[in-house]
Amino acid sequence: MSKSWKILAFGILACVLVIALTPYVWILLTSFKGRLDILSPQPTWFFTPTFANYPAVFIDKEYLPLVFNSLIIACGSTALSIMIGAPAAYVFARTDFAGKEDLFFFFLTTRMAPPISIAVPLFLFFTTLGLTDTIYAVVIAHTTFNLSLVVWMMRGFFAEIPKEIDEAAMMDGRSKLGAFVRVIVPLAAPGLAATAVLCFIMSWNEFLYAFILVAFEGRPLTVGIPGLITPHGTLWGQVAAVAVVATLPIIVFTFLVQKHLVRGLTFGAVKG
Amino acid sequence: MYGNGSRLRMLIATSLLATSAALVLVGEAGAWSLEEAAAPYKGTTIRTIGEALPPLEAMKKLAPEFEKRTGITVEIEMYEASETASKVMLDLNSKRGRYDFILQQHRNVGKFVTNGHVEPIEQFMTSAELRDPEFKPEEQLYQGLWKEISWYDGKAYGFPFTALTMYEWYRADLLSDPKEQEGFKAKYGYDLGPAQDWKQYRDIAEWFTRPDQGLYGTAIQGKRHEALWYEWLNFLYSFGGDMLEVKTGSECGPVIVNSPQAIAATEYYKSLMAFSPPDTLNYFWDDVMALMQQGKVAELIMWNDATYAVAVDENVSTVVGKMGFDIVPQGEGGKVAQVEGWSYLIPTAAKNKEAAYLFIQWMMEYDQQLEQHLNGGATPRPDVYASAEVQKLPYAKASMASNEVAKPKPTIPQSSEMTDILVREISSYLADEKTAKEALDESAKEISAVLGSCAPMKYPVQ
Amino acid sequence: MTTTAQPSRGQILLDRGASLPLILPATLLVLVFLVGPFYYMAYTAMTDLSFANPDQNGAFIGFDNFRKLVREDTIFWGSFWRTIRFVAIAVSIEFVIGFALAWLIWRYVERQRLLTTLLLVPMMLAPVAVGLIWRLLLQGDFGMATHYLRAVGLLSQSSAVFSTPSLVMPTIIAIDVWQWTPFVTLIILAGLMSMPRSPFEAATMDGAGPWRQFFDIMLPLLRPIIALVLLLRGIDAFKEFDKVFIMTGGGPGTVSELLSIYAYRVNFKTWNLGYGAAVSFMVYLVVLILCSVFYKAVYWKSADQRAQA
Amino acid sequence: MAVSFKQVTKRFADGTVALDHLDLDFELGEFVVLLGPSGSGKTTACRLLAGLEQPSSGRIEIDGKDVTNVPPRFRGIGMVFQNYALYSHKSVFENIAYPLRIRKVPAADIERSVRDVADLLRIGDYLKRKPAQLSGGQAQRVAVARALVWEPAICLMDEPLSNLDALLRLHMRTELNRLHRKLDKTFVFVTHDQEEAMTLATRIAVLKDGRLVQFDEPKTIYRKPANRFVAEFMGRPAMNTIDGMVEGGVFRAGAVACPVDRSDGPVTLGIRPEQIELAAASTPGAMTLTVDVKEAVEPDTLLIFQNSGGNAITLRTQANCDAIEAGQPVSLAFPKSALHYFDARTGQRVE
Repeated sequence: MSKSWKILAFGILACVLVIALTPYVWILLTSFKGRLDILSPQPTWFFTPTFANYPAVFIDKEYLPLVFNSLIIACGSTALSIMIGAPAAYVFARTDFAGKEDLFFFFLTTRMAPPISIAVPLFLFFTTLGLTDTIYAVVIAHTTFNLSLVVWMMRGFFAEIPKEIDEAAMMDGRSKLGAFVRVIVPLAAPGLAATAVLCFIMSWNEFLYAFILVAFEGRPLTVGIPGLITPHGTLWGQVAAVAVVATLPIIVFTFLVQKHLVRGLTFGAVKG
Repeated sequence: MYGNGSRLRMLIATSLLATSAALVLVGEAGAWSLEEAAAPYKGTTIRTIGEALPPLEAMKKLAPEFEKRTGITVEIEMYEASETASKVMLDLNSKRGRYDFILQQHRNVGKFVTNGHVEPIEQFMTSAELRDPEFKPEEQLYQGLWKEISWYDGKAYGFPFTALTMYEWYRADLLSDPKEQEGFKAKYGYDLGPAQDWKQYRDIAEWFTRPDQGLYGTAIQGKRHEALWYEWLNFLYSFGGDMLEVKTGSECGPVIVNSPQAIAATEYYKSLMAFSPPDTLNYFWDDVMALMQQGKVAELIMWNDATYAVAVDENVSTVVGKMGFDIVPQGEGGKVAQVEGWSYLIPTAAKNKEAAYLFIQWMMEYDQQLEQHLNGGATPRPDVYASAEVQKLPYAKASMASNEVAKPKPTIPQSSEMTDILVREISSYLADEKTAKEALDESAKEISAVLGSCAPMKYPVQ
Repeated sequence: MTTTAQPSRGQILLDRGASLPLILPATLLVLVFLVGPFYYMAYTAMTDLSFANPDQNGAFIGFDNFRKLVREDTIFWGSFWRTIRFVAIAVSIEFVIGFALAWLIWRYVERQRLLTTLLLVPMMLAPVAVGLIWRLLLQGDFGMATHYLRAVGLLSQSSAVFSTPSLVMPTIIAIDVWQWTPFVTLIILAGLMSMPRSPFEAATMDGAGPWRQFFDIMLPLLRPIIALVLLLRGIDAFKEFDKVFIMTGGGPGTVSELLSIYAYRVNFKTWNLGYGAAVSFMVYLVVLILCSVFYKAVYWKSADQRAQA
Repeated sequence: MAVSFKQVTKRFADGTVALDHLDLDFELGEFVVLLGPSGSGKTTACRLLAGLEQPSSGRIEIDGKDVTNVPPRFRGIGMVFQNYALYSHKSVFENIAYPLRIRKVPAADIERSVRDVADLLRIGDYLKRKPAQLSGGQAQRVAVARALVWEPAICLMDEPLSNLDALLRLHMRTELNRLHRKLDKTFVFVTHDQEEAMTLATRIAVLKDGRLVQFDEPKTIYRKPANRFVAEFMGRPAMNTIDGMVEGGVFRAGAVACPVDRSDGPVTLGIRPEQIELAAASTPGAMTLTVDVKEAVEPDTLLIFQNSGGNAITLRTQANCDAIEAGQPVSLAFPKSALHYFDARTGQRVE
């Protein structure tokens, strides 16, 4: 009985996996197709692969630096969100103060404004500061919207670490700050890693702020993609090549930290 | 400056004459040279932004030569069309002056001019140091195109970067097939050939619609996208309709977008959906290009600058050598195509305006224009069209003819808003949410509200 | 080593006030870079500012924009209710499927690392890319998905998904489900994996069957996580833009015009910033109210329970 | 290294008063046990001394210096937590070495100190393990080692034995006693277990509702409980306390009647179960009660009587009780010397 349930479960999961992956596989195939194969009315699964799309977009169209721009922006904003957000989350997990829950909720509200509406004011604001067209502007922008995620996820994680650990560190001779940096942060590493992955994905994939705030030469891959929709047809092969290159690093990265990802997302709340 | 004399001269001068005159001038003047004019700006970098169009890519290839001669570096940012517009708007309105010149759809010129964002080009053209005496836009450009694309309210603000029109694409091989001709004549009572009026156009579309063979009569760009509006304008104009009752794009006049002609044009336009592939409401230029390249469509109305990719480039097209091109079919208002141009403009906040002017002026020269045109551009210079190399292109004739019948459209500040309203309403009509009259009445009402007192509705709405 | 060192004032302050330096950077960053622009937006909403029309130079007009928005703007209200429906349906489906998948993995799969990573692939794709990918897949003439949908009879030969108004929103919801269900699965799975055993054992001893255990123990235990997932997904779904804009541009007609697309048109197509700000402000207000209610009702309650436990 | 609490009050944000004007002084080298039921404020007092909490009012002095606002790390105090609070990501060695590393002790000294303290606590073999690989008792020792390794003058222990099983607890108790004798440090030990308190403490501070009830040597606390609460809290089984009246030199409460040296009036009489004597019915002052339950806790026997006044009376004896069955009447005597008197209203001890 239980064995047949298990087979059924695996069957369902396999189907889901196929649905989840087929579009990506198709894009992977498309990135090796010529335009005629791409536009063929019969789906072509077997074809003579061409490797022209990759050099066409990354060398001829000079999209290679965009990969590095994406990396710098995503790494920078992820590091900053964690560095700024985790201490705040720690305070929310440990300290009681008047209006704490309100401030906590306030952090979430920062996520609610549609980027479309904040984008223009933010652009004008950064222009006043002289920050537009620099990578800093978009790193800051991504940090602000990732902050809510960090604060919300890490609060639960910090709450799960017994308070006595901080206290022990303080009794052992650490300052409160020192206890946080030297003891709690290493203990929370899996949670931090999980949060960082999500921040990284969000920042890596973000389009609007990056488009508006960053200079042409600093634009990330996402901003480059619409440039392949030309009046003479969308360059599907090149779009696919960019999509593959843009996704592969996160898939590999996620796989490497996957153990921490699931473990890291275990919230203290569940343990009661 | 553009007195009667120059206008008269323009009328009589052929492109050939103008070119030879320019050659003579070089010999005589000699005093002006690009190198000398550019000397004060040596070492500066000028930056521009535009849609990732083939002529812009051609410009990118040409720019190093300019740099070599002048020491002025040209940096070109390429984005998708609507992205370009957003970037430019933000730059101009924040007055930070990142771009030394911009390439913009002429539809936006009014917005820029009335807000004081762009410089009149006159001040550079009258400067002896900057003006190349050989460059005579009054003679060397299609005057209609120049005035539509780069002028506003009687003043020149730039030069056309490309002048795009739309015309009829058809499958010459199908239309000249004797068996098809025979069958067509039997059914419709006249000879099969490139459609000359809209009735023929629909007959041909109907005749060739054979879904079981994967062939459709036509394809319309029905996605909720600006492409829809551009395409629809060809129908509107040739049916004798218009959006505003005006002579030039900078005027604000009564709204006539819900005229009987407009309604007829719109209903005719939708009737073509029957001969379009099933996904026609999801098409913009991208998809119809792909269909044409796959040989799945018999005829459609499409951009002249996209022709290269379907008629010449064998890497992407299966119908090279099978294509024919003609001006849009005849309607109640004649054969009228819409024209969309991109213009060189110099922002007020730009930091290197003179260097930018020098580059633009250089780009307008015959050689550069020819190079751009051969790489998929659409030049505003008749002499370039006249060149043997261009005449070899299968679409040169239709393209030139189309330029002649191009009709201006509003360039007033609210033009984008008008476009947005029309795209939505026509899309609503195509999606069966409304009738043509309802959609156009609503458009007229909203456009009139946007434009204010200068634009009453000529065809009142209840 | 054993002496009691006398600390300096600074050291004492550092320890006593340790919370402040920890929470201040985050608060400041948000205040400066989000609340600042936000108030600019709130102010702009009460002006007639337009980047396009020189007559509208940002004069203060009070609540006129809001009045017009609420009373006359049928397009706004159309997209408003469309968005509410979209969020409610998409997030519910994502939640149910995501939960079921998480449960299946938790219950039956021992080595879930590779499986989970692969399941997460849709979520890792940039929304811009997702829009383009599905546009390609569902293209009516050479779309792979269209081909197979027609082959199995789910779609008639003479129609295409994005050209059939009645199919557009369901398709957009399906694609959103495709992309974001993995996120729900991931977080619920993490929750399931960190659940204690003892309450289930106790319930088994008390004679509770699987269904009772699910409703009486698992759901209450997972409540904070469920709340978090619904909250994050709900907020993000409300802001959905990139995919839909690329796939349909809001059409055909206004069939798929969500609030964010409407806001985009007002802000970036017509550059009517005053009115656009009013639209944005309304959107923000609605999300804020919905979230506050939800937060107070669900999340806070579970946080309280935790505090009491 | 004298420690003193001066009028210390701790009120929490939710309004609960954990400590109410506590005054408490003790000297270097003492083993002070803070004893009380849960909610009595004993843990709060410990945490205040550690510096983990700040008093709402009052002062805490160490060696005459006011440390009320001094952060924990400057107080020279080590602490053992109830759940050990070991750093799960560090090895046992690193856990113990941690306070020394923070104090930038040279590596060689660290090595030596950790070895010494580990040997002292008999965990020298486990230094390479991670906390997760330790048994409860081992983890407990690591926590103690960590608190002692840097030789703080004072070592706090917050219910350190409560997570251990009974046998281990007895064992650790002995270890701690040995350690205290050997190290000559001030130990402050929090517990709710009176037996632990009795065996470990040099002095016990009994707390109730945030107030200090009695602070004395264990035997004094046992022999002269300051009030009825202490009397009932100390000793297992607890002291019998009987509410009654003295009339003409005889205390009466239900079936209980025994001669006392007190003037007339209400009083609460106390007597420890082991001091009640089984007597012949003819003995003067003897009373007869019916056995309710008989429990054999070898080598003792507990006889529990149900008094008609409501109080149960427990007797503990090592005498042979094989003949006595439940339901059987038995004669008892309360020796005068064993009696405690408490004020019937306040519960305070009266001599």
